[in-house]
Amino acid sequence: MTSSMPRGLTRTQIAERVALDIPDGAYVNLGIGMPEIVAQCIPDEKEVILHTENGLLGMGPPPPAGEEDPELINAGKRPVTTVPGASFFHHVDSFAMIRGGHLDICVLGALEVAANGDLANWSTGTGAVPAVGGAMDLVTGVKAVYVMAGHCTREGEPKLVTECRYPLTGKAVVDRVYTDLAVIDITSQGFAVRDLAPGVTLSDVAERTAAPVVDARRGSHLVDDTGFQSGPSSFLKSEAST
Amino acid sequence: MTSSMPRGLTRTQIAERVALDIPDGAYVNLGIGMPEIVAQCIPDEKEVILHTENGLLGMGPPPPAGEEDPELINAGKRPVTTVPGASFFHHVDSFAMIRGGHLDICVLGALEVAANGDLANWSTGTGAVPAVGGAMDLVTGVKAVYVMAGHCTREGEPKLVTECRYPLTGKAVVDRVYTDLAVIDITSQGFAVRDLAPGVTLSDVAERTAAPVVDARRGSHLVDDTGFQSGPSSFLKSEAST
Amino acid sequence: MIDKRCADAAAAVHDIRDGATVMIGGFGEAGSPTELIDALIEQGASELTVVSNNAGSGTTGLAALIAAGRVSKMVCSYPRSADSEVFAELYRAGRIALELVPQGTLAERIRAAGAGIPAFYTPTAIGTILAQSKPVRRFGDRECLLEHALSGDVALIKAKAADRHGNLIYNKTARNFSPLMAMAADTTVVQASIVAAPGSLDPETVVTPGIFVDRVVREERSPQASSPGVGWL
Amino acid sequence: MIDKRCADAAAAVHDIRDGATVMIGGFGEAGSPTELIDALIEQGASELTVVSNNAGSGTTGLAALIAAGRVSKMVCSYPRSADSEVFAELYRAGRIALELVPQGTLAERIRAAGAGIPAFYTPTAIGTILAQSKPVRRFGDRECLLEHALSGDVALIKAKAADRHGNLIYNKTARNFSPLMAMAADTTVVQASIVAAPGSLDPETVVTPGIFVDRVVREERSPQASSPGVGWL
Repeated sequence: MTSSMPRGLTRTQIAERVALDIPDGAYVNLGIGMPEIVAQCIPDEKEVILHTENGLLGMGPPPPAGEEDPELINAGKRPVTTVPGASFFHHVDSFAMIRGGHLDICVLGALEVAANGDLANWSTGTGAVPAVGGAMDLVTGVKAVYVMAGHCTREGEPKLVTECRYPLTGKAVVDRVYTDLAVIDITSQGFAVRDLAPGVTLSDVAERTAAPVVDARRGSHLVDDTGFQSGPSSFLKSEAST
Repeated sequence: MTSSMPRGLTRTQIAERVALDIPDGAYVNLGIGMPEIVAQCIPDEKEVILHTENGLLGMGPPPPAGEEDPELINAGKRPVTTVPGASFFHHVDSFAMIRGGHLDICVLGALEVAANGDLANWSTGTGAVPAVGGAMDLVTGVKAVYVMAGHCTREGEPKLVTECRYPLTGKAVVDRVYTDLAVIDITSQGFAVRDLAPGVTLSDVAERTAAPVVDARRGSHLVDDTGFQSGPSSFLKSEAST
Repeated sequence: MIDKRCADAAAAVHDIRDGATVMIGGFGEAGSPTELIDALIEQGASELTVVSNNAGSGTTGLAALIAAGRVSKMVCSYPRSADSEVFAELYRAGRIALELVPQGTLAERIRAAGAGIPAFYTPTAIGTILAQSKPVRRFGDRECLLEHALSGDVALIKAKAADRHGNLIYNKTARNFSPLMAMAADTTVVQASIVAAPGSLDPETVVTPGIFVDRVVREERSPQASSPGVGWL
Repeated sequence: MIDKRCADAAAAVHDIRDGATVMIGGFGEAGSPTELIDALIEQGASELTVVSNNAGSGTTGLAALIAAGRVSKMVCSYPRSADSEVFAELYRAGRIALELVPQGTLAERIRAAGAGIPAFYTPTAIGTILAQSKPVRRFGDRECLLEHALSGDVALIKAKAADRHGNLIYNKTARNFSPLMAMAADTTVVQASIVAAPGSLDPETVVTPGIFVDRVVREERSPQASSPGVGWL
């Protein structure tokens, strides 16, 4: 706990925070980029099965240098390994897992998240070549959609907004957002702050969010607004029903 | 060749006649009942791959007594074997072969065939329990639909009719009919006799068919109307484009 | 830790409710999960809708479930059998409903439920009495029916081998509908001849990945079982 | 006798016509049929519509086909690549068309073509710009898009092993779109590291049954090839 200026969490710390909320036994898809770090943060005592949409359930960590197999890769096209109990399958079976509602959680990056759960994460709408990949399938099919992103862009623009300006990946699809500053649920009341990073205050978050935020921290009326409100264990308990 | 009363072909002889028309390399589904006999009539010099819709491509002959495997059966639920190059798959992949137009030929039984190719072969419309199995999928999806049936019912009623009275399996789906009396194509002109069983005349066929028949035998205007008009080899040649 | 193994078939089917839709794998005898069906009979759930290719044969398995009066509706392609009158008698007496579905459409509808496809078009059954009341749309020169996904509350299936993750392989033509039903049911229960450690099954040859499976029971009556256990269920 | 083996890649792709729709397996490099693509470049067909998850990377394979100006349209989910500007430059110059399809919808559309499904409904892409001009229908509480089957004149795919019937197995995540494309194309051409006798592949573990395959070429550049053959294509 520090009372200095809010620095927020590092990328790895955000990934650790996400990993805390993934229950034992979950089937999880991690998006390309920052969400990939989550794989390394899942504690040994949890058995979490990672899915990669290019046809593997039971993805393991990257192989040692020199042991890469160009035909054993993840959706980001990086070399991976398999864990015992893994299985390979073709693309339509892989997306049946996604689209048929069989995956418990996906963790995706974001350009913008709106207060109603709209997500924009595939196109800036500018001259760049558009590329959607499996993002629209994931947000539509997976039971819980988590976003992991910097709270603001590098230019300091809020990514949490009232309405997305970029082309949507899906409407009202996001369940929760993990940023360097906070864990924020999408609720019928909009952005609901569920947890704060150490040293970050609710007003730090509110100032950096382009939409109203409500305080939904466990027992938030009893304690001050710095630091994690609830220990990982109680937080996890509430996840069991996800 | 005999000039006595038309006896027509035995079931096995009809099956042999069907087998003559199946080209080397064909993928074939044989319906339950009489069509199953065709499997035994395919000459060794042809490699024909038999499909059974319960999940096997490369079906071989029944096993010797005592070697039956209750989990290796055909669509008629009788024990079968596999040939080298066989593969097992689940039902939706099996019916993708049928419905996706990948099978070359299916041979089915019939209650009635109409002159426009309508087929009724799954229900008599009476009190019996209705059971359709894969018949509607086969007639809709397979490239060439052959019917193999007695020319008349046991009561002497023609099975080849102007319009089916029984519930349809499919509309305008039959390509050719093999009976004890003749080989008959479904054409824009209706039933077109392409071949006659030994000792059977065109008028024998016409008398036992409840719709007009036309004579489409190769060189039929040059020869009398008894016996096979064309040798198997020329017949087969015309099959190459099927 | 992921461990989908159940102590026995009774435990694996204990929570099937009256009125549930139960998908039952198998094509005739091949792939029929008879131990799970026996446990379901013992468990007592009634007013079931059963989705299965056939409607039972002989007097055991699905035929016994039907004979016990537990099934109010069958969804199947071929409810006729040479060696059983169980379904036929109830059907003729108007005491069991039947939704007759072409076999390929049945398989595709089950898969659709598992794959998140609410409905699809097919030319199968166009122009037949099984097309009655279904929406028709033309694609190119073909008329097609709109067919809806078919899901289940529970699937009861049989596998050759499973691991504690629920990865499955099957035996020959016993595979049939089981991989599809595993995808389409809220809860998938498997009876397996062999229950092996994760890693025992080659990842290249797993047919049903564990994500589609919820409960695994080792067969009591399989050849692998010790003889005292046979038939005690 | 069924023998789908071709002498070489050139023979296997000789009849691909200008304007053809060519499905190309692979997810990035994994499963990319590079020898068949090289043969197609050599063969010269142009104005191609290519269906593939990506639009090439680096300067070889699909990127080379695109760079050679042979592709007038790409149908894919992810045409962006860190290490290639080939597609991007042509796209920005308006010299290549792009139909962008969500990856799961792309896979499902290809499968639909192979399975005789002319169209299906999916909630994927509802409310996005990729839904524009597509019919919408509500199922329960979900709006869905009507998506059409996507077929090919030719599929070029890579397998680990084949037999002369065309039965195939794949290697790890190199499987990806290839089994679907094999079902969806009029002519399916396979490059395989190993070409084995029928019966060499376990019937339980064949991934693509031979019925979906038309031509098989043994890889020249695979580890199994003798070194003199490497790279001569």
